Amino acid sequence: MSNTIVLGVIGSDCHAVGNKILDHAFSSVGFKVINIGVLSSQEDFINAAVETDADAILVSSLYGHGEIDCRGFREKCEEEGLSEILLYVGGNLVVGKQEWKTVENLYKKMGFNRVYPPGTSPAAAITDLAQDLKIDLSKLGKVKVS
Amino acid sequence: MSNTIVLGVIGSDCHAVGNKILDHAFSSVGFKVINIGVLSSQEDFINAAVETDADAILVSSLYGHGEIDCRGFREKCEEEGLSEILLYVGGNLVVGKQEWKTVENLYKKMGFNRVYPPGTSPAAAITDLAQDLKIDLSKLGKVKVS
Amino acid sequence: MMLKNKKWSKEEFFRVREDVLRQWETGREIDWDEAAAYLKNVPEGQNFCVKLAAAKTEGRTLVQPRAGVALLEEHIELLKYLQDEGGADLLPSTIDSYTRQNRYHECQVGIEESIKAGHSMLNGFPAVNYGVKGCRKVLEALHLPLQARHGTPDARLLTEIVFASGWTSNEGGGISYNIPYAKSVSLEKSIYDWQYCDRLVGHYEEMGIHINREPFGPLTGTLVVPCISNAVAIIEGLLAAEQGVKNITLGYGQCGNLVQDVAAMRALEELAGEYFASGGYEIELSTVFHQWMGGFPEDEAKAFAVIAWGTVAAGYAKATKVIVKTPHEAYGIPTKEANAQGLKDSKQILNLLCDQQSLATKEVETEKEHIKNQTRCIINKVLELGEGDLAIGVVRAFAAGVLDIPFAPSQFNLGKVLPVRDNLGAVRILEYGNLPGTKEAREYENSLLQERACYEKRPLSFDMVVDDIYAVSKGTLIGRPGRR
Amino acid sequence: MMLKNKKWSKEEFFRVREDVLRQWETGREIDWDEAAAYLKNVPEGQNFCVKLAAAKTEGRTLVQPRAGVALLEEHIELLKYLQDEGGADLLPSTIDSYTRQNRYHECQVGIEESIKAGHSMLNGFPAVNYGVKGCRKVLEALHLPLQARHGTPDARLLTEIVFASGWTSNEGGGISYNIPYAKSVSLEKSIYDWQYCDRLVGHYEEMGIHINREPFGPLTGTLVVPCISNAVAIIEGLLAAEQGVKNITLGYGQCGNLVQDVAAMRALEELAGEYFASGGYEIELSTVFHQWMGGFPEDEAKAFAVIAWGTVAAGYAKATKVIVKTPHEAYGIPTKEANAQGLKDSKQILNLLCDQQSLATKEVETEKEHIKNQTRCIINKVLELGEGDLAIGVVRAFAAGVLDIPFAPSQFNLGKVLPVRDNLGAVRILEYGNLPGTKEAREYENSLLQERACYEKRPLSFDMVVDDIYAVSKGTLIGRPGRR
Ligand code: B12
Ligand code: B12
Repeated sequence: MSNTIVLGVIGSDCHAVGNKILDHAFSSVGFKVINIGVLSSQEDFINAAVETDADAILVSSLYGHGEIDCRGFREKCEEEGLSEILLYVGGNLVVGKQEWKTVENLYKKMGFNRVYPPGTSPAAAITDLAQDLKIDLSKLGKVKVS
Repeated sequence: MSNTIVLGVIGSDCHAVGNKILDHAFSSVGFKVINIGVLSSQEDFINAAVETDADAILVSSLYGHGEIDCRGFREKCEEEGLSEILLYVGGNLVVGKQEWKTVENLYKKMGFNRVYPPGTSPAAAITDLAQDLKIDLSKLGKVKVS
Repeated sequence: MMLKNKKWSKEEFFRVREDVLRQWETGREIDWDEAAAYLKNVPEGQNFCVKLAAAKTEGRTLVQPRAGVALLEEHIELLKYLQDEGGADLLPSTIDSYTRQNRYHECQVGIEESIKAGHSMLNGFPAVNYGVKGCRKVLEALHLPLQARHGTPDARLLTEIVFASGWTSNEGGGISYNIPYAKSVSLEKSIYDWQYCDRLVGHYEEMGIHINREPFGPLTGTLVVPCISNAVAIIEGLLAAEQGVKNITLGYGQCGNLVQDVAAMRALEELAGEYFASGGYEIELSTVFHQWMGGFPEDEAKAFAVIAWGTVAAGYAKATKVIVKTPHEAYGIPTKEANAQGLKDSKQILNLLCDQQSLATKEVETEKEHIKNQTRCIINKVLELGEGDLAIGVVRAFAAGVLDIPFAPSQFNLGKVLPVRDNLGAVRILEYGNLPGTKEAREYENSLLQERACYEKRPLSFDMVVDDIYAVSKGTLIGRPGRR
Repeated sequence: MMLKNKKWSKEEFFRVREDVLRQWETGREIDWDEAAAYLKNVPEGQNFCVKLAAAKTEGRTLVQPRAGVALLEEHIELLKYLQDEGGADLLPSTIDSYTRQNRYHECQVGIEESIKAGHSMLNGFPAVNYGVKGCRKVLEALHLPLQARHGTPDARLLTEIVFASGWTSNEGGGISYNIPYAKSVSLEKSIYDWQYCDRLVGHYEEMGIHINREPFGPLTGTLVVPCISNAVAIIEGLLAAEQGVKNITLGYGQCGNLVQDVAAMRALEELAGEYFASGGYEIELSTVFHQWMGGFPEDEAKAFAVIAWGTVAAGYAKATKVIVKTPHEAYGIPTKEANAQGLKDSKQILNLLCDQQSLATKEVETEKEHIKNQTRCIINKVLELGEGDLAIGVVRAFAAGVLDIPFAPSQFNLGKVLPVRDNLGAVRILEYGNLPGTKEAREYENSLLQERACYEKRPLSFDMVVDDIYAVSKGTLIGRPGRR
């Protein structure tokens, strides 16, 4: 367990604000955050995860093309030997305002372990990740989740 | 043909503004308007129509109780010998925002010849009335319908 | 009955009370001591006066909806929704129109029809028919203060019932719940009956129970010039104060021009303070701003804008509370969802605005002084006509057209005053009728109206007034010819 | 390529042009003379410059939506709806993000997937893939002027195509469409490429064809301090002017404090006028105000309020046009209905406001001078770094952090500047990084921030910045701890 996560915004997506805040939030509770930033390809994510032996990849997609950009992500991870890695995705994951259940299923089918709707607070994701990785947050030894 | 209409607001309804404007509009094209004002009962309308030999009764109901207040109006007209009289009704005819077709049918069934939704302009009703009474508006000899 | 502006004696009050409680069967349920005991136990958080005072101290503007339906359970559900989902700060129970006309039999029909129809056939909550038992159920299901909002010339039984049920505020007044709401009720009668309602508050105050009173500011809601509505509001405040009311919220309905609206609210508060002080009344004063009370646009997005613009004015006016409209306004009684939307739209605007700079412009100052002067002219003339007695003055003033409310249905209203907007959208007086006022003020307003006539290249006329009545519902403030 | 702020020669332009038109197959459809002839025949009513000039003369604020979908017919239907039902004054075509990154193959995938899915899978209209034929179809189906709105560092082919299609305005600039939109595109490259786009306008102008250009004012849309966005807007205006652009709309994204927003817009217009004049450029200048560009509330009623509040500021700022958000903003690309609702909400506010008094307060004057001074410091430092050459100055200024856009993703942005709101909600600078500025201005801003720290009883910190980023979406302007 490396307590390392890879963070980034996928595809041609330039939305940087949420990414900076997620970085800040995960770092401040003690995760090691490898932030590859906006406009990142599947390969960028996977390379970073392989290099750093990451436990999880957190993909953001805000701009609507997530559905196209995320296809085959899980398969590509497996090809690169990341068969155990947790995949989270969040943001505005489709074009337009769609039924959340449909959107969630879409990404679950693509192999994402958790899928987050618009307006998710970092705290929610931190709690989930700690649970999925069976980490005791207080042992990571940083500030409290707010 | 007396070119006379009875105008008023039915029931416990005090909405006076539309009534004043309808009075102004119908008068200014040459109708003789008997305005019995707000808070008028079915009897008030009918008495005024009998007394003045009116061609039509224009009922307003804005406040939502129109459905209760207007019941039996046509029957009462017939009892009083007003079997030919035109009955128009308009305003906010039911409680709440309901499907217009349903509302229209409700009042048509009660025997109203024409039923008007919220936001009807006086001009529309004037044109209808002229048509129903086969009146040539220009012969009434007043200002133009605006 | 001999009307005068004098605190009723205990004897007179309790003598009249016997008749009042016999007006409908639920009146018999009311027990004086039990009611007082119940009121004393209403939690602080459900006391109107407490909540208003806190808001005033914090400089916040509270939001309050209008809401009422025929059936008890549905009514409770509605108010709960507005409290929990809508984020209301204060709750109403809007009373149906049969109750307002004391037609309790028809209410009963409405209740039964509503049960049959499966939805409310009444435009409000028939509180008298439900009586103290029902009204307490409403209060106890909620955790916010509750107010009766109606439009009832004779509200004595209603008032007895709602206070005995722990509702801590009552809207209305002998002028504001008569002239815009009735056709043939005399002012002698309605003022007298409202003295009763206010005296009841006075009695409770004497027992240490705090109840808020709110004259209905907007009157007909249709181009009411600020000096007229402010004069009525202050007069009703004074009449209430004389009967022992201590906590008063004075109201004003948005005209639409921000400078005028902010000025009017400041004028109202300042002038009321002066008159209360000179009358020797110690009053805890707060203010209420009503979002646009005239015809609304049918389109919901546009209705949201009208609501928002009203809230902007309420915010800048630093009103203690704002009464909120809904996107369904043009159509009918709103669903609970639409009602909550009006609250949310309003609250968001207030939250964006509340920390910002106030509107400190010369124009606001000038307008405020103008409104104060005009209002003083009216009130002082009313006092003069009453030979020092305000209640008698009011009756005579309406007869003489010294008080005259535009577009009101009452036969006791002269109806000669005609308002119209000036070229900046402020509501001015086109026809003064017999309204008092200084020559300078009239010349000033007239010059403003001439500007509009010039700009629109048409004479000032009733057509212009009609255009202004429709304007907001058609998407503009001023009824310009040929404007989208 | 040797970047300098100098009008391109015909030779250089046409040499580069050959490559540009080869970037994607649709480039080959463009014929210089035929395009010019087509543009000359665009009806006056569809020319952006004409419509803006008329609005400026009348003192009106026009409304313009954002809108774009993947499929041509659907896109036309959408724009028609916004024109006919929404009442838009100006139309956009918002371009999808693959096009913005010049990934036309992926656009093709997006188009095909959209056909399969039966709804748009792209976040905009892939204009390059549709080429001149498709883009002209869009124009010809409408009767309003059309503008390309995107976020494309290298927009040369896109620009060629949309102009040849009779679209008479193009949004963007070498800074504003790079730093907030890209990660690793150098400023040398993006400024150079945008010189091309502007030179194209210049050529058309020389042929008597008027085309409007609009630098993208709001940048990252997230707590961008007015002096920074105004500096970038004016610089991009100057760079465009040098290439022969004659009709420029400078923009600004709402910060939320009305005084600051109105002051910023006035400062922008006045200062731009000064710099254009001293550069010897004769420019027809107009302004655009962007409603809140940061995170929106999810609740639609609250979103309506944010839209309305933005429009209030646009109205008081007397912007020539306002770019409108929608009640779906927090979720995703709006439906055409939601988009029209944003327009209607906005238009209603403008119509209520347009005839009223302007916001003539001392605070606005003070703030305006403050913004102008800060902006001048930045622009003059950029010129100094460029040794008189503005384009070179920009590149060096970003490297040095003299220009620094909060929260931008570009690696060429230093990212040291950190903004935060003061106690009245105005956006101020917490961390200056290497931003130039006078000692007085800093002390002034710092004292304002200390007020907030005191009021909130907590230190100024990144947590406060984060709270401010979330604030509007959570229903307030300032991110106070514990506020609903
Ligand atoms: C102003 C107003 C008031 C004022 C009225 C002052 C007065 N005395 O006139 C005050 C504040 C006093 C008031 C009180 C109440 N009101 Co009110 N009021 C309005 C409001 C905002 C505007 C009405 C208006 O003047 N419009 C301008 C005129 C010119 O238009 P109009 O009245 O619609 O009339 C025109 C057309 O409808 C048409 N028309 C009307 N009748 C007829 C008839 C015929 C035959 C034809 C052809 C055409 C026609 O022509 C008229 C002229 O153009 C409306 C909502 C709205 N429309 O935005 C609510 C509204 C009518 N009120 C309403 C209610 C419920 C009340 C109250 C019961 C309080 C409450 N529960 O909220 C009380 C009523 C008390 C009573 N006993 O009647 C509801 C009715 C609800 C429903 N039907 O479901 C409305 C729709 C608001 C709402 N959405 O809740 N109100
Ligand atoms: C600011 C903004 C911009 C700025 C971005 C500046 C920058 N470089 O960052 C600018 C103006 C440049 C911009 C551009 C565009 N934008 Co934009 N933008 C926004 C806006 C208003 C706010 C985004 C934001 O910063 N929010 C604040 C942060 C803190 O929240 P966040 O980004 O949502 O992230 C949080 C959560 O979502 C969550 N989260 C995010 N990712 C993940 C991942 C995981 C695993 C987890 C657990 C949680 C999580 O945690 C984050 C922190 O709290 C949103 C709408 C909105 N939300 O109100 C639109 C929005 C995202 N943009 C949108 C679009 C389409 C675009 C454009 C294509 C232009 C257009 N067509 O309108 C371009 C994109 C260009 C490109 N190549 O990407 C759309 C997306 C549509 C869709 N999905 O259907 C939105 C939703 C607006 C809309 N309704 O149309 N945008």
